[in-house]
Amino acid sequence: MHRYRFVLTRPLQFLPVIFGISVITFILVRLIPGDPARNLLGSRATPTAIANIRAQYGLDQPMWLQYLYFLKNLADGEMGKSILYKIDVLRLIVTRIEPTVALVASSVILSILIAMPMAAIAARNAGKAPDHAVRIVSTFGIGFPPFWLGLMLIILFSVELGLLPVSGYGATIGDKLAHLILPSLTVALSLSTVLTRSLRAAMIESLKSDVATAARARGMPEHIVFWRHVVPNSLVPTVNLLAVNIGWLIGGSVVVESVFAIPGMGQLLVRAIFSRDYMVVQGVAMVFACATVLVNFVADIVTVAIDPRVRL
Amino acid sequence: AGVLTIGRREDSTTFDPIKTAQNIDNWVFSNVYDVLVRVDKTGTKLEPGLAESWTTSDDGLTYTFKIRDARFSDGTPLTAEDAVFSLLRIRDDEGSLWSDSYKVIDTAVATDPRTLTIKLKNPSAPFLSTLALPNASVISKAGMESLGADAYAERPIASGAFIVEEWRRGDRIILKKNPNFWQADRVKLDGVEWISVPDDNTRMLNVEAGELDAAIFVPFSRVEELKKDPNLNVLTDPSTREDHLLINHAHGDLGKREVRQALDMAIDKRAIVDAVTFGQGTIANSYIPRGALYHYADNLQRPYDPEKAKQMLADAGVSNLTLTYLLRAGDEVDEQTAVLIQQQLAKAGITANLQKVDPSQEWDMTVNGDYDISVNYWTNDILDPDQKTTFVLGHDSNNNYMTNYKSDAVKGLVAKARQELDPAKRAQMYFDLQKMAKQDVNWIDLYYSPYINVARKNVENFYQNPLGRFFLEDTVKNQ
Amino acid sequence: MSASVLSVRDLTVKAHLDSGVRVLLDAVSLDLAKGEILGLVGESGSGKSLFCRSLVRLLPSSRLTIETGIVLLEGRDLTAVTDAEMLSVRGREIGMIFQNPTSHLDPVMRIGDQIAEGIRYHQDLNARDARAAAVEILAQVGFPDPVRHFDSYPHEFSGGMRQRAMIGVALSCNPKILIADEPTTALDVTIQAQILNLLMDLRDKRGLSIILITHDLGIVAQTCDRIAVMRNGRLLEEGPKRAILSHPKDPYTINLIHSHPSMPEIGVSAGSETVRSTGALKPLLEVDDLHVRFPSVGRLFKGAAGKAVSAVSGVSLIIMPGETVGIVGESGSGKSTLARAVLGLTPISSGHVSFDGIDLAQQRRAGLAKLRRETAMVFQDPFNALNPRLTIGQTLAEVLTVQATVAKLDIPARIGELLDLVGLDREFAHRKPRSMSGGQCQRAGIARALAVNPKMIVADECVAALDVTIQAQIIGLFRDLAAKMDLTLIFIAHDLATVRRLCTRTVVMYRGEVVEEGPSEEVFSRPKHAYTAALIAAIPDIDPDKPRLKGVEPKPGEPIQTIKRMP
Amino acid sequence: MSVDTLSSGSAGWRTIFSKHLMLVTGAGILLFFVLLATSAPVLAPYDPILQNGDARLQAPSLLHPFGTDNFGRDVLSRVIWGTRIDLQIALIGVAFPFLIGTAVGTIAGFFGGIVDALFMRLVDIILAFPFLVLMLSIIAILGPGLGSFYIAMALVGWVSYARLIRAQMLVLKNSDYAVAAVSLGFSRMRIMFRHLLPNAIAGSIVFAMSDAVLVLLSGAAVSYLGLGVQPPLAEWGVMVAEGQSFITTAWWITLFPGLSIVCLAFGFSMLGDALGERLGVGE
Ligand SMILES: Nc1ncnc2c1ncn2[C@@H]1O[C@H](COP(=O)(O)OP(=O)(O)OP(=O)(O)O)[C@@H](O)[C@H]1O
Ligand SMILES: Nc1ncnc2c1ncn2[C@@H]1O[C@H](COP(=O)(O)OP(=O)(O)OP(=O)(O)O)[C@@H](O)[C@H]1O
Ligand SMILES: [Mg+2]
Ligand SMILES: [Mg+2]
Repeated sequence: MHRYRFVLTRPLQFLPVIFGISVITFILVRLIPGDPARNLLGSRATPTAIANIRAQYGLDQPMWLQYLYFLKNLADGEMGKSILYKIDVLRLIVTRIEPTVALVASSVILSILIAMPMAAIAARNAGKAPDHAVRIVSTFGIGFPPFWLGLMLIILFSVELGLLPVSGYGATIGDKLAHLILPSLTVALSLSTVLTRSLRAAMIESLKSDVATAARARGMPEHIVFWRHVVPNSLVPTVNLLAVNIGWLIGGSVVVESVFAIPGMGQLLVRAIFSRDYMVVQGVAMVFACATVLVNFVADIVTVAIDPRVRL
Repeated sequence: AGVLTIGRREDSTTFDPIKTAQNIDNWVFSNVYDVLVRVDKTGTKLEPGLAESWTTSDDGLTYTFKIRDARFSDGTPLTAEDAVFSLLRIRDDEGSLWSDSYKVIDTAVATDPRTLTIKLKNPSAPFLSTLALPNASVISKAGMESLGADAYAERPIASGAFIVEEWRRGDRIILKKNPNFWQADRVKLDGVEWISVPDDNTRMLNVEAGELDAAIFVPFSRVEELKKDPNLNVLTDPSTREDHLLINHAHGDLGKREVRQALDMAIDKRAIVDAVTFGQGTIANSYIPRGALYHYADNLQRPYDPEKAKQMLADAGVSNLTLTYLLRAGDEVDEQTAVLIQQQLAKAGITANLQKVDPSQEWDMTVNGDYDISVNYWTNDILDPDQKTTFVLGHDSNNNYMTNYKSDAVKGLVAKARQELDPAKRAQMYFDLQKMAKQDVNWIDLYYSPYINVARKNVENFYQNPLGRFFLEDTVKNQ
Repeated sequence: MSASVLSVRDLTVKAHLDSGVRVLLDAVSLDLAKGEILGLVGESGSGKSLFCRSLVRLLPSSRLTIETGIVLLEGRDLTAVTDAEMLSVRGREIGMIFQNPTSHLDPVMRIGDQIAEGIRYHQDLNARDARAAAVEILAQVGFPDPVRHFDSYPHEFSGGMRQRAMIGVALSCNPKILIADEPTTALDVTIQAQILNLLMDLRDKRGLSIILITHDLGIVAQTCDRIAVMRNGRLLEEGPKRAILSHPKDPYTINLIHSHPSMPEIGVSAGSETVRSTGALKPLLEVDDLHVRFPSVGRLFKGAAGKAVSAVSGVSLIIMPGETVGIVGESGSGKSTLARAVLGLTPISSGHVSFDGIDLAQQRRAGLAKLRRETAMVFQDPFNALNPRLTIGQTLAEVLTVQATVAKLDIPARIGELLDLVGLDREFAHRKPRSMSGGQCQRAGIARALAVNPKMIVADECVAALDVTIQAQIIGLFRDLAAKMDLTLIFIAHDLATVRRLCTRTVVMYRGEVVEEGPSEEVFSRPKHAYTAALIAAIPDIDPDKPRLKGVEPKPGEPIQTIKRMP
Repeated sequence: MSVDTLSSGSAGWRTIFSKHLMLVTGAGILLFFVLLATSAPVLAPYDPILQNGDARLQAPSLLHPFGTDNFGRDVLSRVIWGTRIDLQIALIGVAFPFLIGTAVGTIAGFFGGIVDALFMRLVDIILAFPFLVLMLSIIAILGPGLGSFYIAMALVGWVSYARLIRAQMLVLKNSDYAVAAVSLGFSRMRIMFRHLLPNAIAGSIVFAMSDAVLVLLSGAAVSYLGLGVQPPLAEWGVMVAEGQSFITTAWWITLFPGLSIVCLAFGFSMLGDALGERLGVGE
């Protein structure tokens, strides 16, 4: 499978990226004014107690040494101990990964489910009323702040209509799905508009393309032309756009997680930053970075699978 | 019967009582652990906990506790040995955030399985109150040694009303009734779930929609609206929370007492109570909160008088007073207060430049004295006023709670009051301290506010004492 | 002649644009007999493609409408049938193949599936039978290994094979009529011959009727039975090919026939000009054992990465001042690379290039400076060679300013002169490329080259994209300039006839090497190398009675060729 | 004047309008907000930060068309004054990434080789770097406020522009007119900035319009986390975030600034679409 040969070689390119990110996060979090020890102790802090904690977590060591420890830990598959939670960062992250992944995944799926038909309707009626409607909806859809939208959805669907749970994550699969509907809808309402616009443009282009003309010239009815030729040829730019957006979603899930009380990594990260829990910030940043890299990797694979011309 | 679900802002961080100083943890400790000495519902009296009774030697140095016949959640009996282990651990363990408060303990020994004897290094009036801190909860020595501290911190073996059944990090803590609790008959609930819902609005909507039985930290702005909902009870329980405006005495003109007094008069506390707390708070007149031990109700209150304040500033030779107002980001109430105070000060000719920084940094900056004024608050976690007084007036390591306030007379009195064992004399000492502080304007007292929680109508006896503890032993959830 | 399968009467197509209504096809009437090949010729924009597309009602935009006229296909009027009926006409009755197979084949679908798609849809076959039928068709259109090629994607093929695949797709529905819209314009002469042979074979075997659109009269002469000439949306004349070719009536047709490259021109012949070079003169350009290699890209699976593609290997050339040298060779033979290397635009891997005595490898800075001042290049694609944001005047002024050979005040005058020189109106100084035709842009490009006041111009296929008539004008222009200004000209083309008419010396390249070189007359009349002979033989002659050599069939495993995309 | 010319004139105007509908709407909306911003002192009926304890949480009325907030401040006036800040956010939040990205992309794409390789690694890192960590860290380091926000946006945002421009440059630098420019002895600077960049930049300009929307929303998200502009400044994101507590009791506090964000975003999107069609982006 020569076309997929990059699957073997590409991961090597991730290393410098991950390394770069580890350096940047490490320096960045330590540049932030504020002291994790003092933060932990709160208003009852005394100098001895502070010094004690700093020593415990190695915060009194020179920075480069701390970084070496961090690397050494990473090599051992550890990420150090959380100052706030007092447990291993990796263990902590593992408990919080699933909700974020589920949120991102369901949002993306929902967005695609919304964007695909919207774009199809718009593109096949380009310049007519349905197209204008889709364009206006999607131009408006981008502008809503997600926290506001989320709250509105809760008020409508959960409080007034009582159809869906207000917030939280749930324990069983069905329960989780029910809990994910509103948050992923919140994300999807804006993400899908971005996808719709991109897909619509690509489809219109593709509908006018020689490929479509050639298919029509051999007597293919319009739906076959559209679904078998136009759609596959429109996907590549959207796949890449989606990958970039998933990257953003992974790193920016905090607002939706917070509105819907989803116990994910975004919330963990924000609390860690606010309490200067260095190890956790570093750990989460690394995991986010790896996830983003992975998503782009998958997008590359999908691109190659869709378009045989692409070589990576 | 039933499981009570309670929404709160954040999830716990640990179940190891000595390793946290956060209310969010302490409040759940009170459900899970038991302490030797408890604070009662009113938050003004100590009452027996695991210690059935106790005696104090005349010199105030030796305390002897009779340990109750109680058992841990795993069924093993709780002995004086466990109490010793717990106290020495909080004093000596290197991970303990509280060792300073327990350094006063000289020795703690189990003279027999039911008797605990503690010797202090010096007499300490607040000592008993410290034992009521959730951080001094009695932990199972055997349990800790067999599980190890990390595992114990996840699922502790304790002797409180409830057992930690499951902890879904970031989401909820699921507690189940502890059949081995020595007051197990008192507990009506089958279990409790502490659920983290960080967004205030979402948390309230959850209760309105009936998905949560109760929610804590109700924003002031929501009280009126929630009260209108026939399915809900809005509970305002007295607290020891007191909001104040810190003044950095070390910065220029703020060192002058007249200037500080002028500031006090330039601030309209009534307006703050109205606009920020939506009338839920009451104007504060002392650093010791109303309802707390030794609160001095007749303490001086300076009237709001911007003109007079202006005059006083002029008399003190201060013109164009410009102050940096350090503001904690992300706290709605603080921001609202800041906006109000800024406008009020402007009326007295004082310019306040708001500087908003994130909470952790704000904390750092106040400690380092990089501010002129800043709003802060305090809630007591022990009944005795000594802890707060020492921090605020006692010239300890914190520069008098970051204010750099200096008064030798006050300092001396704080130390004396700590060692005075006669309640009446002590009360007088604290009255004097409150008067002196007010006179010097160590800081500006703004308002007291209650704990505001909301519960659905079918929940009864859900209440929080002034020190923050939830008495879920008595809570009932009707179907 | 048998009864016509298709007859068109008074077909009129109008465009309803914002600027008003334009008539694109003006009452065109035509008949197509069974088993006949009809050649449709005419300049670009004359409406050839539009005519064919209106037959199957596939107009390129909703703003174009068929206003009047009828299209009778075996008695049915196609302008009146329903859209659903039209679906069964397209493909099944009338198949189409297009000029640019690269853009008309679905790049993300296997070739076989694209053929099978039509079969399944029109003949209601199941997947397996459709596959078998598709393999059969692939074999028919000349794929050496149809079973394997079924699973290939279009980009894995050379241009010729893609065009075969395109024909296969059109044949898949077993049509009665095939419309071929410039099926070979994008291809090399040798491949072109193969494709045309294939079409004629198919006509013979299947009894197809074919409409062949082209702007090359040579192709028509060699392949068609009848010719129709179009211009400006109107049918100028129509008739049996011999009649039209020997007795054209319309002045346009006459002009068209006379400007065909294979027509021997009377009076002017490049070969008759004496070569001015004498032994005493110093050569202007010396190329010695030049190699240019590119790292191979994107072919990881074939051998180790980093193995180089040798675009030019071991070329030696000497060009004297004032010479006009033609370089010919099939696409991908390294002509452009050689030209760019010579001008210092592509790094050379080994060998020497010296211009006017300065060795580029040794004195790079000085050499390049001299090159930039004294040489200029004219590009193949007239639109892309000009910066679309600048007016022609700005473009020229910039060159003059940077070269600083003309005083600032004299620049406008000089621009005027340059435009005069290339035969453009002076008002073109204020136009942008987008508002100009290809020929006009090409002239502007030449003006830019001349602005440098060069000793040498390298013209890289600068007429390939143009109409025959315009082609002839530009070649005339070059000839004049060479004569007037003592220019040295390197003229690259794959069109041998053009080179023959213009150049005194011809160099033939094949796979990066020079296989033959000599005075043009000699090379063309007595080719020494077999490849040169094949190239020359593949040119379709306008005389229908001069037989063409059969094109060389592609050998399996031959490297995929680069395909030129026409604008 | 005859009826005939009048009607044909208006018909002409109408076709022009409908043809340029998106451009006109987009530009019109933006112009409206710009006017609002510049004439805020004249248009706003009240002082946007003046509190009025007697007029708190009043529903929209003639006196206060958009109602008042919890300090009795006039929401309409705050929305109008907020225009200044939010336009500035959109403008500066896009301008710096645009300039930096364009410069970097031009250089990387033009020179290729090691410069480009280094640049691509940097892009990889920034793309993979969790935006939130960066944003919150920078805000924490420099303190909340517009300055930190702009810096954070610039540090991250340039990547998109650089990628767009670089991709264009890679294509254009091999175009015939670039080669022609080289063969004519033009300097690199001239080729890069006079010949290639103007042809490469259209896509970025269009992207900038949708980026402006993203910037506005990022600003709102930061406000939600409590790290928005310094109070008592009126900024729409902060207004929506702060008004959340009153969403069920005093909907007007959030609705009007929220709608303003949506409208401004709509204007930018429209303009972006129209420019995209005009400049032939994606063809
Ligand atoms: N979508 C369209 N809108 C308006 N005019 C069009 C459109 N498509 C084609 N035309 C016009 O129709 C005329 C005929 O075009 P057509 O493509 O048939 O020319 P052609 O003879 O095939 O030329 P070529 O040899 O370049 O392919 C041209 O003048 C062209 O400008
Ligand atoms: N930049 C490049 N990188 C890799 N290979 C290249 C590059 N440019 C040209 N080649 C290869 O070098 C060979 C010669 O190309 P060149 O463009 O010189 O051919 P040509 O004779 O000008 O063809 P055409 O008639 O199509 O213009 C071809 O195989 C081509 O694929
Ligand atoms: Mg055509
Ligand atoms: Mg070439």
